[in-house]
Amino acid sequence: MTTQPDTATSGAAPSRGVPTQPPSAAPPGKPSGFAATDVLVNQFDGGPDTVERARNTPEELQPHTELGLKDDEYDRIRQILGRRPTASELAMYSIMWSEHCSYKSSKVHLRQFGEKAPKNTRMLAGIGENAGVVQISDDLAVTFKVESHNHPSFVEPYQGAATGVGGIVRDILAMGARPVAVMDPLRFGAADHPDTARVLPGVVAGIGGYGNCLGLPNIGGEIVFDPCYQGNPLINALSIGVLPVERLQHKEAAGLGNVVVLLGARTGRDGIGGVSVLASATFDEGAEQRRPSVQVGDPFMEKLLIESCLELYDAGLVVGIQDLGGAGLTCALTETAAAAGTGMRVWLERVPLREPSMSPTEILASESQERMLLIVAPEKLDEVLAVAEKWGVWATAIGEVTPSETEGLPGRLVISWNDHVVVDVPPGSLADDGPVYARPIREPADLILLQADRAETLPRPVTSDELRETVLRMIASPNLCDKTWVTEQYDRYVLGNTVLAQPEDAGVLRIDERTGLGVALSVDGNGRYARLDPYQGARLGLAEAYRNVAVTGAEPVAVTDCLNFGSPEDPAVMWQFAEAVRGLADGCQELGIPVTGGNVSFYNQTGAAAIHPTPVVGVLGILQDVARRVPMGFPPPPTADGDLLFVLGT
Amino acid sequence: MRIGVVTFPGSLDDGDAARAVRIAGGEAVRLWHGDADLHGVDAVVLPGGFSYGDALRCGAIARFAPVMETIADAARGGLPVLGICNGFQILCEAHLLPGALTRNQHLHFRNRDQYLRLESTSTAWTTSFTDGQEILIPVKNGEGCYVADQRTLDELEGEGRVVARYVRGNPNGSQRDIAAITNAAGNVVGIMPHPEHAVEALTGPSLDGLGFFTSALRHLAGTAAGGQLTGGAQR
Amino acid sequence: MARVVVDVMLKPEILDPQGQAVANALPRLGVSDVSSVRIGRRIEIEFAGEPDLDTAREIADKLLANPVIEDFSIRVDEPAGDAARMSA
Amino acid sequence: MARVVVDVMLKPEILDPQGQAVANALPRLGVSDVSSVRIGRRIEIEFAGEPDLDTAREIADKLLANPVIEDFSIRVDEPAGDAARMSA
Ligand SMILES: Nc1ncnc2c1ncn2[C@@H]1O[C@H](COP(=O)(O)OP(=O)(O)O)[C@@H](O)[C@H]1O
Repeated sequence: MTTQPDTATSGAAPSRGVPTQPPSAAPPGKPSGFAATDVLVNQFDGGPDTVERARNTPEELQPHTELGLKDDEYDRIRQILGRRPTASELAMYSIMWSEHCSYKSSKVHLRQFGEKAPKNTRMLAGIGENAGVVQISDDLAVTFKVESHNHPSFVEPYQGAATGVGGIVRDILAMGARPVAVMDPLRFGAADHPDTARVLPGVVAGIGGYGNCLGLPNIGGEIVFDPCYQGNPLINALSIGVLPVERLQHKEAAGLGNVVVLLGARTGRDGIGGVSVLASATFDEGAEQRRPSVQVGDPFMEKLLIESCLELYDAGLVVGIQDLGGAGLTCALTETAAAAGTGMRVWLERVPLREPSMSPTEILASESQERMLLIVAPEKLDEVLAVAEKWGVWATAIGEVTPSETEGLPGRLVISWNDHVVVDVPPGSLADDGPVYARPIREPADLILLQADRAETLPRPVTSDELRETVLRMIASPNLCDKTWVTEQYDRYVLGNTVLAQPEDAGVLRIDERTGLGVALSVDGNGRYARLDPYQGARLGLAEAYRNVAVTGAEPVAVTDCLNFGSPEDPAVMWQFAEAVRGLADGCQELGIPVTGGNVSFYNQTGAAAIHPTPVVGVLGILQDVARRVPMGFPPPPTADGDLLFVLGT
Repeated sequence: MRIGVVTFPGSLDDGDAARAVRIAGGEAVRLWHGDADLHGVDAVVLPGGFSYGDALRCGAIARFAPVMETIADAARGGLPVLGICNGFQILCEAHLLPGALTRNQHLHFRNRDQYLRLESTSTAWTTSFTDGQEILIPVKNGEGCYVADQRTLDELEGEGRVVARYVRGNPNGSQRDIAAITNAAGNVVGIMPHPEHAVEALTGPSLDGLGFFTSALRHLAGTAAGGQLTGGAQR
Repeated sequence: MARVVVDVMLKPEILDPQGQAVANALPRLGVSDVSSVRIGRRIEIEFAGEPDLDTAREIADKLLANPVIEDFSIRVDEPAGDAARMSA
Repeated sequence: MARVVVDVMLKPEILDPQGQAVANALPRLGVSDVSSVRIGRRIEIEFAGEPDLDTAREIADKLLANPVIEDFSIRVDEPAGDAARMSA
């Protein structure tokens, strides 16, 4: 059940029913160069580790520690399954229970966003979905979210940043929206450090390369330099999309007998071990060996994926949809099944591969980009394949939805590979029932000293020469100077709805050409404030983004955030995190706008030195008539002749 | 008047070109790369973007799309065709215009508001302008550096086929500051900057881009009434 | 000719969207027996004096190839033999 | 290996800003005896059956090279000999 886009230009008829996977005689998986992959590629007697084999060899030693699972976590897996996990299952648990996917350290704190959220009737989807969705008129909604791609971008700046944009755009797409813009809050080490000269141009070219090729205007972002980010730059990416309210999509794999379809690029050995290792481990040594785990993006394929998904939504052909991001098929299969409470049966040999020798574990763990998972009613399958064919993307039926319970037992996710059953698990155990930690927190020991070193003690410029020198030094400083070198590399015009972009305080987009309805967006954060006081620092980031949106004339209505911190296993970092979340939740409560979604990025550190706690906050506002937006510059004379200037506030 | 806007896989400014046609007072007809039928349009715009991901060279693969074969024939027969950015690259790859567009000399993608000077106002797409008029429209490309051999360049200049030049700075290193050229008949125009992004006060740096689309409508009205295209050589 | 040629190709496991797009276009040219196309870079380094493989290797390693996703090979250029250079 | 290699280089009279940029960066690596760097494309075409030079030449001529700015050369791939392929 595969459409093979053998050529995008020819009108070749879809070739259906062609199995794309070579038969079981495939050569054993060859190591992809990443050490932990060798652990993942677990082959026995020419075949994979099966459920049956796991039952028969209960005492076999498994490399759970190497995969990042603690002893008690491993014991819990054995308890859940009533046996040892297979190699594939072990890989799946290690991925889904990683910090990045399970939010095991942050969950207990993030709850405040829901608990303190003001009453809100605009929010159509919130925390827990791929991205929050906010209704902005009777018939239109927007969805927006900011995410991190910090570690991959340090290893391979161009591809890391590019796939960061690609990933967040798929989140937006998965909600039923057409992505309409991107923003990029960035943090680098010292501007004059040689490694910044490697990382920054690559990151900027990658964000531009992917976003420009996708046809998404870049309407704002941040570029901040600070030595604390030297070994660990922050590459956050935000995307916003627009949807008719009734096109809102869900990830539930509902409907017994519905078909599970993999749409988009073929699967290769990209980023295997990426999520669990890159995003959830300290990033100091071994960077060399991890390199092959970077993903490479293809924005052209993503553009085709966007167009085909939108056509599928509009034709009502999709029951459920989920993007494939950090944890690839593992995450998409378990989350769609768990969300619906159903079971699922998947035949892995049907997955179209770039490299035929991939093992089932590798297929499940691959982070190949530009893929989506669809749940489709069987009678709609042909239409779905035809749309994919039209746009020249692969579409393959790889499985089906099975009962939510049989004989009193909850549904199972059963995955086979050439007649070997390699996975048989309750999907919820992977997606929802991961470990949750209330990590110890302790105020950083140096904080009192740091706070005692007050700005008032700094020398002040007094003479006019000193003042002049100070002003010149400030405007020449990398954090304040002109950012045109970066922003000129981004297309801000494409789609024809950009009303304000760089260097304005907020990006403003026209959403509806007929009514003039528009939105404003700003992302802000200040790691130095947050280092001094994470509670106030987070509130200040929120206040700044809120103000930037408000000054355009928009009414701020919703928040997204990316929380960039050091290791959660360090009580001082965990304290910073807890304080920042409390500050952001309190701030949102005071301002009366909800957090609709976001992302946590831990383990941002070089050796033992954590970055400044860096909560990045995005605020969305609505302009009923976008023509009335207020730009930041003074209108040129003579229009402005005689205008009065006021300072508002304290 | 019906102006077709082609969508290739990877076209990005196709919706914007269609909007510009509408704002200028024309009817925009969306054409699909895989459909060789032009559906009776009176003119065609090849929009900006990254057709086929700009694999190999920009425009190299789009040239072989079924719709392009029809357009190439029709263009040789006088159909007004405007190639914007990627569309310009496609026209060069299809040998409907001479020369080639190569990597920007500074090696970066560059997006800025750019001044141009109109130098040929007798093409199908530029009659709304006055000779020597300076306009401001966005430029945004990574491979917009126009190159051709000296003989071709001299020929373009000699025949008045340089349609527009960059002024107050050359954003990509194009030879002789060339921003737009036309074929000998004046019906096919390729332009690197984006007139379709300067058609509304709210979203563009000016309304200067509108002239390209109103020119085509005027030209079509003229030819419908029996008028003839004078071509670049008459300048 | 004191010339060293460096060929830089994506590692075999890395996605090559360019090659893929070209391969997909071939049927339009009437070509059906091509199974794959990979696109890399060919770099010609001209030395003032003797061609210096070690220097060339260092240049390739530091400037020309991205070791994260690419491999390179390097050789002194042999004068064009069978391979016809065509000025198309 | 049924593989044909097509090398596409900019014509000598066409400016190559990328090659220029690499050449300009060399002194910082301490390299001073390089007189020029040119960057082109290397395309590997894998045939399902026998490598077909004529087909490859046609592909190169129509698609892989733009005759306005580029020349190409074409050959059946000989297995790597002296040229060491380095997995950097
Ligand atoms: N800092 C945060 N603030 C609010 N919501 C968050 C935050 N971090 C994560 N979330 C929410 O938790 C859910 C899971 O996040 P994530 O794993 O990033 O989503 P995805 O599955 O798209 O990768 C999402 O709905 C996200 O919006």
